[in-house]
Amino acid sequence: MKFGIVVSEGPYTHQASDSAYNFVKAALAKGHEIARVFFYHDGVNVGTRLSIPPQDDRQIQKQWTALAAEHKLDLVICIAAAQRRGLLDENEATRQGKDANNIAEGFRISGLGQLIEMGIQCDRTITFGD
Amino acid sequence: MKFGIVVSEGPYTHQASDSAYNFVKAALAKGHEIARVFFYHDGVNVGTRLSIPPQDDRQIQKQWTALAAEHKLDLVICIAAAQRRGLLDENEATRQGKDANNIAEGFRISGLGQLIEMGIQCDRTITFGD
Amino acid sequence: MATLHTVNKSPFQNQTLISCLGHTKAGDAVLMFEDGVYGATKGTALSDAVAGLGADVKLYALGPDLAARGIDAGRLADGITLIDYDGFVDLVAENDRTQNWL
Amino acid sequence: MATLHTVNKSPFQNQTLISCLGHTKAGDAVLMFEDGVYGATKGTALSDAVAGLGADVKLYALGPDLAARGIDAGRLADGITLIDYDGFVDLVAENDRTQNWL
Amino acid sequence: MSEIIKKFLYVNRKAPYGTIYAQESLEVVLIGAAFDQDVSVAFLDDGVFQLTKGQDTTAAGLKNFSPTFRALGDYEVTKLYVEQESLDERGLTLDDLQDIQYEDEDDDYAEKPSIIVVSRAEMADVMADQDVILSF
Amino acid sequence: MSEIIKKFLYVNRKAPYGTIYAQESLEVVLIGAAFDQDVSVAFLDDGVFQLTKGQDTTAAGLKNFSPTFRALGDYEVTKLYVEQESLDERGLTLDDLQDIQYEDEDDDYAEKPSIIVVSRAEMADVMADQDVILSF
Repeated sequence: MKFGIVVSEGPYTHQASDSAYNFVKAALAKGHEIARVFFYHDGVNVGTRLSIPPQDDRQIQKQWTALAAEHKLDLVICIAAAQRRGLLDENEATRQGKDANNIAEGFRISGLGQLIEMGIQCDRTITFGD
Repeated sequence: MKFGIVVSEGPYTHQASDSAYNFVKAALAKGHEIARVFFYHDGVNVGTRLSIPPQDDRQIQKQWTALAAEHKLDLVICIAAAQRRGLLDENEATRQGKDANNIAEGFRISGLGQLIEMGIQCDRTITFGD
Repeated sequence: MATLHTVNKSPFQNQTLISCLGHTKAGDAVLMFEDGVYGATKGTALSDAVAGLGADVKLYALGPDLAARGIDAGRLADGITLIDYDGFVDLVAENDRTQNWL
Repeated sequence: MATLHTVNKSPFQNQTLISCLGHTKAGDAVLMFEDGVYGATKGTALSDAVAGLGADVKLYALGPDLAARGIDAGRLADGITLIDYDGFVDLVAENDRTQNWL
Repeated sequence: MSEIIKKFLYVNRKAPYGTIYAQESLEVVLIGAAFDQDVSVAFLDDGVFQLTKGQDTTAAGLKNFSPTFRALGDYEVTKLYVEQESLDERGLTLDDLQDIQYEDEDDDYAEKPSIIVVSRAEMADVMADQDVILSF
Repeated sequence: MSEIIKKFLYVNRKAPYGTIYAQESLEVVLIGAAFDQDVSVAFLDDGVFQLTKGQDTTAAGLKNFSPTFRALGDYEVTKLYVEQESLDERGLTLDDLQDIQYEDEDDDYAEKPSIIVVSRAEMADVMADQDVILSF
């Protein structure tokens, strides 16, 4: 079955991104397809490569980046939510005149239309938030 | 009277940083001293210079940077909370081997001790959070 | 030696206002602001509880947050004092400590 | 045509579980996870309300989140089924839609 | 843009301004309108506060997004379900909410109300009749 | 580090793991211990869940910070006020909480319990007796 996942809270602050990660791993192990993971609201902060969690804690961004590489996951960060919160890729930074970017490998920035499209194309849509 | 302010939620997502800003402005106008504003939890995200809010919305980071310049405010971002969330200054980025930093002008990164010190030295401590 | 308590969450969604009012002392002040201002309106399912628990404290609501939410002064419950940010600052200064119920 | 409802907030702090249970249909499933698992324990001030409102739905609690919070299976209320993430995935697949109560 | 027509429900249960969910939910509804799906929007619990009239955010220094609700009709988002019990508990009536209308192109563009007040049981029926539910 | 001795109270009202507040509160308490102030920590409402024993975060993939509570005595944080009514509402007793002790240097280093169970009214008294209250 084809699943679409929404993550709508930031890493560490809420458990949402951990629960989504565990769910996605279990769904993949059962042979389901994860068509997309869409990061909205503070969820966009999962995709910063600048975070430095304590070494004895889980590394949330790296977990997602590795899982995406292994299973060719489409990790999409909402552009409108990302701009408000200061999450940029190189193109956006250049276009907006910002001197740095912070997106992590395996994530891409795109529009809210990708969320609706995911809902249309997936058999199930599940949101992890607060 | 000497006030210490804690901001513990991120900009736009919660009203906390707006309320703190309005409170600080009103306190300064009444002649009180704002000894420090300490950003903790997701509050550290107020201090990113990479955010691009919609043009018709308030510009929260710029508001704080301007107010700090005008009144010589000490805006302190907690280093432990900032590392988890990917908020870095140039020194931290270099030290941690990160290729970018994102702290805004007028903010500085320091330890949790600055929060306790603020509580000791101020007549009143007020937290804006969720 | 009184305390200013602040509450910023809707009491219809969250237990914080009720917990706060259960821990106040006579003479304390309670300020409702942000989504907490919904606790200051009359004719709701919670109005009686707020009036009862808050009987020996001074209740305040922040005007700018009421206005943002479209609550006009006529809908405030009896005994609630409307203040602005200047009044908020004064409450902090006048009371010996502030307890923010998050 | 049944719905899987998920609740991730403590019912002692937040009204979400009560609202969810007030909007279920007979045959629906309700999964309590994250801080929502506190709603699955017995002998609390809310146990009767949860049991009453959830009478015609199937109630589940997520084991990994119970373990994280130190709640052993002996404290689960009657009628609650313990599942892991595999079971969570199955519930999503078996029900026609998922409604996440945030 | 798509040949599949699904029933989408956007669920709003949180008050405006204290947190951003109400505003960013509205942004999803507006974008989603371009996809020609069968869209409904639900307001229950504190979500009914989003629709109150007379919102003035000047003194609080926030962005007032409430006028956008009145534009939903132009995007063919015309079914705004509001729960009666949620209004009652909060001391609100329909008169406290904005007057939100749409032009019915099947009825000579007559102006009709977009807000549909439903009971809690009816809201449960609306929810159970969807393909995709997005919650905010 | 400071000549002023103030009464600091850290108030914990939220459950662990669902949100980070409990963990980052504990980090403040540990740092604050170096400042030689008069420290108390309050656990009420869902905050009492922070102290439950037997927490095992392996399957959830989270960091278990609950053992740190048992180290508070080494930092001379020895007054952990827990509200009885909050325990009762949640079906908990003192037996469900970790056994947290400190060595009393004024009593030949005898081991004594750090948890002090108080009524709601007594908790209000503790709160009203502070100089600085930090809430999480």
